[in-house]
Amino acid sequence: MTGLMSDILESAVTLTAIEKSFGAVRALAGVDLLLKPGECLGLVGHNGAGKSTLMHVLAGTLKPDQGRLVIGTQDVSRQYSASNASAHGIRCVFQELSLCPNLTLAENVRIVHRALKGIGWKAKARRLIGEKLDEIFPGHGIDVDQEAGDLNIGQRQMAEIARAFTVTDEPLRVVILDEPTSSLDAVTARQLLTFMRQEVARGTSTILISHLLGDVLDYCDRIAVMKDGKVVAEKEAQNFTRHSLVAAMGATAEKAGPGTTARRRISSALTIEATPLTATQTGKLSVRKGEIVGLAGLAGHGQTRMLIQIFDGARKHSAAFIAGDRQSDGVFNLWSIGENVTVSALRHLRKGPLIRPEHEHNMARNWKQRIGIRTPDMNNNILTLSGGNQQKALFARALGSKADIVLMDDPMRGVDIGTKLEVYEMIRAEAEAGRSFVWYTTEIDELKHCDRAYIFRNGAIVAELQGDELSEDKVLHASFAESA
Amino acid sequence: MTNIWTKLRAQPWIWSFIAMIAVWLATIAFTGGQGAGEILTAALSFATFTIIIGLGQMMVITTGPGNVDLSIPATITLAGVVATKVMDTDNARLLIGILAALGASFVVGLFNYGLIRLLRIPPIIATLSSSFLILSTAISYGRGIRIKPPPMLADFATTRILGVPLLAIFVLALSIGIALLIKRTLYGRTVLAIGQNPRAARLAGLNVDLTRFATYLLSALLAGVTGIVLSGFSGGAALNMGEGFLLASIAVVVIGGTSVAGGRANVPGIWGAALFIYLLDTMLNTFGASAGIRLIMTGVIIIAVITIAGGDRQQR
Amino acid sequence: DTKDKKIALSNNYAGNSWRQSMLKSWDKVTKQAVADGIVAAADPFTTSENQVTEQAAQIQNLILQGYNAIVLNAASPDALNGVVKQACDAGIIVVSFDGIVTEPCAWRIAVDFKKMGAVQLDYLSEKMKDGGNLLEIRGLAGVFVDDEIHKGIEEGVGKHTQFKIVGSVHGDWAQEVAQKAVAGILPSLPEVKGVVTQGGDGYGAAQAFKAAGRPTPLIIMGNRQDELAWWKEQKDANGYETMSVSIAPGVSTLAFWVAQMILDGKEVPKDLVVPFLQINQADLEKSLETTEKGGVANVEYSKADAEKVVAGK
Amino acid sequence: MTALALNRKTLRALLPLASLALVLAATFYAQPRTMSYFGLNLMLQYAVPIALATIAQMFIITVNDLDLSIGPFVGLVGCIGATYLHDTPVLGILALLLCIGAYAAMAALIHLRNLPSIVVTLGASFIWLGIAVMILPSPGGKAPDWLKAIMSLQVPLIPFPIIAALLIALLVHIGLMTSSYGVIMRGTGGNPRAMARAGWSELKTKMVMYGLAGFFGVLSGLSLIGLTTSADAHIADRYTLYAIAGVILGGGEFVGGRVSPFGAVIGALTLALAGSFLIFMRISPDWQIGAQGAILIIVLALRALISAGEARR
Ligand SMILES: Nc1ncnc2c1ncn2[C@@H]1O[C@H](COP(=O)(O)OP(=O)(O)OP(=O)(O)O)[C@@H](O)[C@H]1O
Ligand SMILES: Nc1ncnc2c1ncn2[C@@H]1O[C@H](COP(=O)(O)OP(=O)(O)OP(=O)(O)O)[C@@H](O)[C@H]1O
Ligand SMILES: [Mg+2]
Ligand SMILES: [Mg+2]
Repeated sequence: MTGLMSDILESAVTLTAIEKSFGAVRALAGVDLLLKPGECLGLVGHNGAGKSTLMHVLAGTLKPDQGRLVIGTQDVSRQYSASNASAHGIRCVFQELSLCPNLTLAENVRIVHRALKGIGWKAKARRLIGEKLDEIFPGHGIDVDQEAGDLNIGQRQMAEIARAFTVTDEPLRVVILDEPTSSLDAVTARQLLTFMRQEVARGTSTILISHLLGDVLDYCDRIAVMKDGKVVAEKEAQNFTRHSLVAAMGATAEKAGPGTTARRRISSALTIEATPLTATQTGKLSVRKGEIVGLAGLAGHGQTRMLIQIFDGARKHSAAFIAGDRQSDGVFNLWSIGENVTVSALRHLRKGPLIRPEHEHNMARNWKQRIGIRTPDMNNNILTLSGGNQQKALFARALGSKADIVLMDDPMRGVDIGTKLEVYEMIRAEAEAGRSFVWYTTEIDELKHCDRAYIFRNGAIVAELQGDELSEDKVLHASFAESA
Repeated sequence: MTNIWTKLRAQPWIWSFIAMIAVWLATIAFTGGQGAGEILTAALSFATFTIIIGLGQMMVITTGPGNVDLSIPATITLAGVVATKVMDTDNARLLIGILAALGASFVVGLFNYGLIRLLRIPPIIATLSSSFLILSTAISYGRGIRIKPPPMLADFATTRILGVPLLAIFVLALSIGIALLIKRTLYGRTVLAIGQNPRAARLAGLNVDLTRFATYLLSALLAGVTGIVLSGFSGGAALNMGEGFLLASIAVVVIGGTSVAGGRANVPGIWGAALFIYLLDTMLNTFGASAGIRLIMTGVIIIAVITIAGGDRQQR
Repeated sequence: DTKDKKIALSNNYAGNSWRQSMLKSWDKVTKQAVADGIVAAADPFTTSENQVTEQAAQIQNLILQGYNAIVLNAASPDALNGVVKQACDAGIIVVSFDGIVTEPCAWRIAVDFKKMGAVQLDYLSEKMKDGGNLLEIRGLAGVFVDDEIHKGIEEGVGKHTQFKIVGSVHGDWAQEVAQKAVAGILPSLPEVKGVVTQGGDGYGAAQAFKAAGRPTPLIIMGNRQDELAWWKEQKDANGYETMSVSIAPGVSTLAFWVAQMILDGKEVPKDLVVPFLQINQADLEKSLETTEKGGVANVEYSKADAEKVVAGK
Repeated sequence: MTALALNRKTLRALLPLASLALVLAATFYAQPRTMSYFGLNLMLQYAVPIALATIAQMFIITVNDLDLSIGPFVGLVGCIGATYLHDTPVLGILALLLCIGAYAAMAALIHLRNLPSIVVTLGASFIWLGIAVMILPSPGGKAPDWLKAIMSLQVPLIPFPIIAALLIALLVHIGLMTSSYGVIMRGTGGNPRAMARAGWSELKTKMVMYGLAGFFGVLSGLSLIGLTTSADAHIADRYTLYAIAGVILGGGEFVGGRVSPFGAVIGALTLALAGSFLIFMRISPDWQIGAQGAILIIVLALRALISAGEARR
């Protein structure tokens, strides 16, 4: 018996030489990957490396052009579909969430469980999801009879994760988590990862895709690194360091941590001042010219609403918005990448009343280079980009406008580490040049790039922290403490 | 050669033109070649009206799912009635008549958008309701009386240059203008953006409300223009003059390759579709088919065209 | 004695000049009748859409409102029978006219639409002994009046075999639609000698022939003022001859009087026939004079006129 | 926070009922005679077929499509019902089954070729009308007696139309809103991609939904001719728009699979009653058409008033 055969025998899933192309884009260029029972595999790679595509293949929602898929010992390459996958116990939390917004959470559970039918199905579904939510995210505060569309993006993500772990008559063998923490705050993210370890201990295999390398290093058993549609490195997690992981991904090596940069001098000119409308007892927010102001606190406590309030209140065209929920607030599905980038700057690309196409092209080309959007052609449709690259296009849109204030709604969701560093740099440069930023983030690490931060709780500002106070401890403390 | 064909095939409007030519060829094959040119001329004259309102309807439909202007037929009637009554067959009153009719259409657009925006009534119902009110206004103002248009208006609407209706030339200019409006102006881009994702459009700093308002206004004004020239063309305004245009305005837009889900507009397709629909009717009339057969054929051919054309179209 | 009685007009459509004239005639005659104390009320009701269901609902409401008689221009000859029966059962007199209903309990003031088609051919055969090609402009497919007139025309062609219908289009009783359809089919037709119509499409047809550069054939008119004016123009210019035929919108007033008479206890036969209004070359000027600009040639009925019709004179 | 949101939701769900109550109250006030078994029966009879057509439209709207052909389809069913079903019941039933099949086939075409439903159903509307005109070139036919009997059923205490409407709403509510398969159908409207990812065939769902729409269209057509006793190809042309208006009045939304069967039926009843109310108001004939629009606007404006405080989603 060869080594390979023995590997397959003891594996939960084996993918061999998987290839997949979208037109000219070769998303997967012959991927081999193996998942053992009861292990947690970390999958990392730059934006557009092919991680999500590979997971779609595994979940049966995309047919590969080439390659073999073996589940347990059964070769399923021929007849494989989404319902097959779920019958084999493979579940997936997709990067773009897939709840039906018009259905309640309980009803959303029914969709993935064919066994839920007949009289009393609803009570069963309600119990299933409710118990799972309690188990994974104690204190989640989500009502299972709420329509998914009424939840904010973080709650939707929590619900979908919980749904993936519910069990009826089909086995639970593999759970794929594609950037599950992108919209979760630090606390809920921790809850999820802890639960994931428990699940793994019970024998379920999981695949965790994340751009937060710390999480991957800490919580996974093994890590596979993808680059340009191939797996380029695959080792036990303890054999990677943060540094070697970044190097394997092919991103520019991480520079000396941020925060070390000397505090910049900020002009005293006040750009905006605002008070959250939704809360009675609340502090006031103010932003100066050239300042980077963070909004922090647990997800769903009114930060997005604050940003929108500022956006609506701002003078015309003086504010730009970078959505984190790019599906519903960001991209224009039918447009090319170029059109998506230039849309906020159109008024400056005109001669007389008419937009000049050559100016538009120039701008698009310019930003493709500046922000490194991975695409052969900016005239391609925006949806051909990977999630992270779509997000980059939204950055380009906002930074390319002439707005004085840039409002960022947790904008780094799904952006890879290399790009993040570049974007941090760009934000800093823009701030030097006099632009103001208001930055809501669920990653406490990111607050280090801010000059100041406001902590939100229940729609109100409960604390203001200066740059040197922005440590994880202090932020979490402020997020939970009773308001003074 | 094949290269051109692949390029052409990718254009959503090409199918309406192919369908139009096929129908035309079938007609003249039946008549043994007789009247080939005249049929086209007639098609051009009558299709122009559908094209004008089609352009307005297209802009409305492009602003997103659920947006449609059902008040177009009533607005045509109102504008026609107001124009002919104010003009009162007098050339000297031509301008004031046109202004009055366009003014009435402007009010219609204002009213429609008011219902949609202020009362948050879904456009389809808002414009349907307002169409009843508009029609009542036309009835009580015009009393169903048919007044002849002033000679100048009638001449403008019926003159031909080398077999091409003058009106068609104007509408061509109008179409180019609208195409430019969509592709190259902030307003047009905003319409397309709203059609895809209104929230994203707002957050991208585009003026969503003003643009939607302008779009309903544009649709009403174009319907008004149609009312004026149509009453010039057919010798006066009648209360039922807009009746045939409700389904036609929607049909030319969608057959022409504009996305009903919003966000994608197509001007050339409207020409192809308007000519196609007219020639289809002509063909079935020429064949002498009975009313039942004609209706069935109309339906079958519309579905066939969209089936052949629509396969690779991206839909949300 | 009917001075406490209330009569309602149930009308299914108001969107053309004929219906507007009809409503106007009703208004004029019944207002006077109410003022004279002949009846207590005579209210007109129109539905917003030309729909059987809407009219049925309307009639049901009229029943509830306690009218003693309903004068009815029906959207369909059969499909309203259910509700007409309900009205009769509630003791209400129903008099239908123009668009009549077949329910036996109702009165009918019918126009012989078939004959209206046939006379056109009779006239043509007189004018053109050699016959020739004809173009037929029909109304709205699936509607009873269209079918009847068409049958009359077919009968006429059967009788006068020198004529041949070479083209037939549906103009939906809307001038714009008719003009459009004629313009489309014309280029493919051989020479057309005459155009037979259902009323109101004459002017549009003439325009279409002119636009196509074809000689103007003999077009049967439909009593609209613009048609008559055009005819007069042609007559003065080149001696153009034709005839014009349609129903007088004032037939609504006849129906009103019939209803009043029935309420008064008079014996009235269930089926009455009114002649259609025909305008010949000789009457053209007179008719044109009495027709409102942009309206329809009309005859309104007085009580005495109505009594004559009922008596069968 | 959640409680407040739920409250608003209940409020929104109760909105259609509130509009109905308002229109009903206004009608009772304008014409007290309607406040009786007989009055309600008469007033609401014609709401039954509209309610059925509205439910049919609702099924289509549930999967994010729009059916522009339901009106002519109901007309076609009426024509089949008054001819084949009456003369040769077996043939009639077969023809009706074929009609339902045609609807499902339409769904397959729309899905497989990725076509806009608006155009396909627009085309289909011509086909239905054409077939209807061929079956019944002019209005007529006879509704089967059992249909007439059902539609004129006299139930003690509560008028039959109200019972029928409630029954329809309840059945559809159970099927669509509470059954486990209903979830799949609504989910397809909410997020078709997610449904496909969970392994549900969108093709199958759409075919089922269109088939159901066809089935309710058939019920609508049959109940309609049960009332009118005979058919007419154009009998229900306007049902298309009524049905859409009914769904929206009932709180449905065009995209996203948010619909309500009770709302839709109530919406249909409201529409029917609004028409009656106008007739009792005795508006001048010129403005009777406009008043229908005004009523629609007022009823819908209520929604805006109630949801005014609601934050924009
Ligand atoms: N439907 C599609 N059509 C065309 N190209 C696609 C499509 N889906 C993905 N791609 C391309 O395939 C490549 C791999 O994308 P994928 O979404 O798998 O990346 P990823 O590793 O998940 O990136 P991210 O971290 O940004 O989510 C990208 O270049 C992307 O542009
Ligand atoms: N006025 C508004 N216009 C457009 N979108 C809005 C508006 N208010 C909220 N949203 C969006 O609705 C979703 C839910 O809003 P909610 O108010 O629950 O979020 P939030 O409390 O601001 O949460 P978070 O802190 O996670 O941003 C968010 O994704 C937000 O982007
Ligand atoms: Mg991805
Ligand atoms: Mg948020």
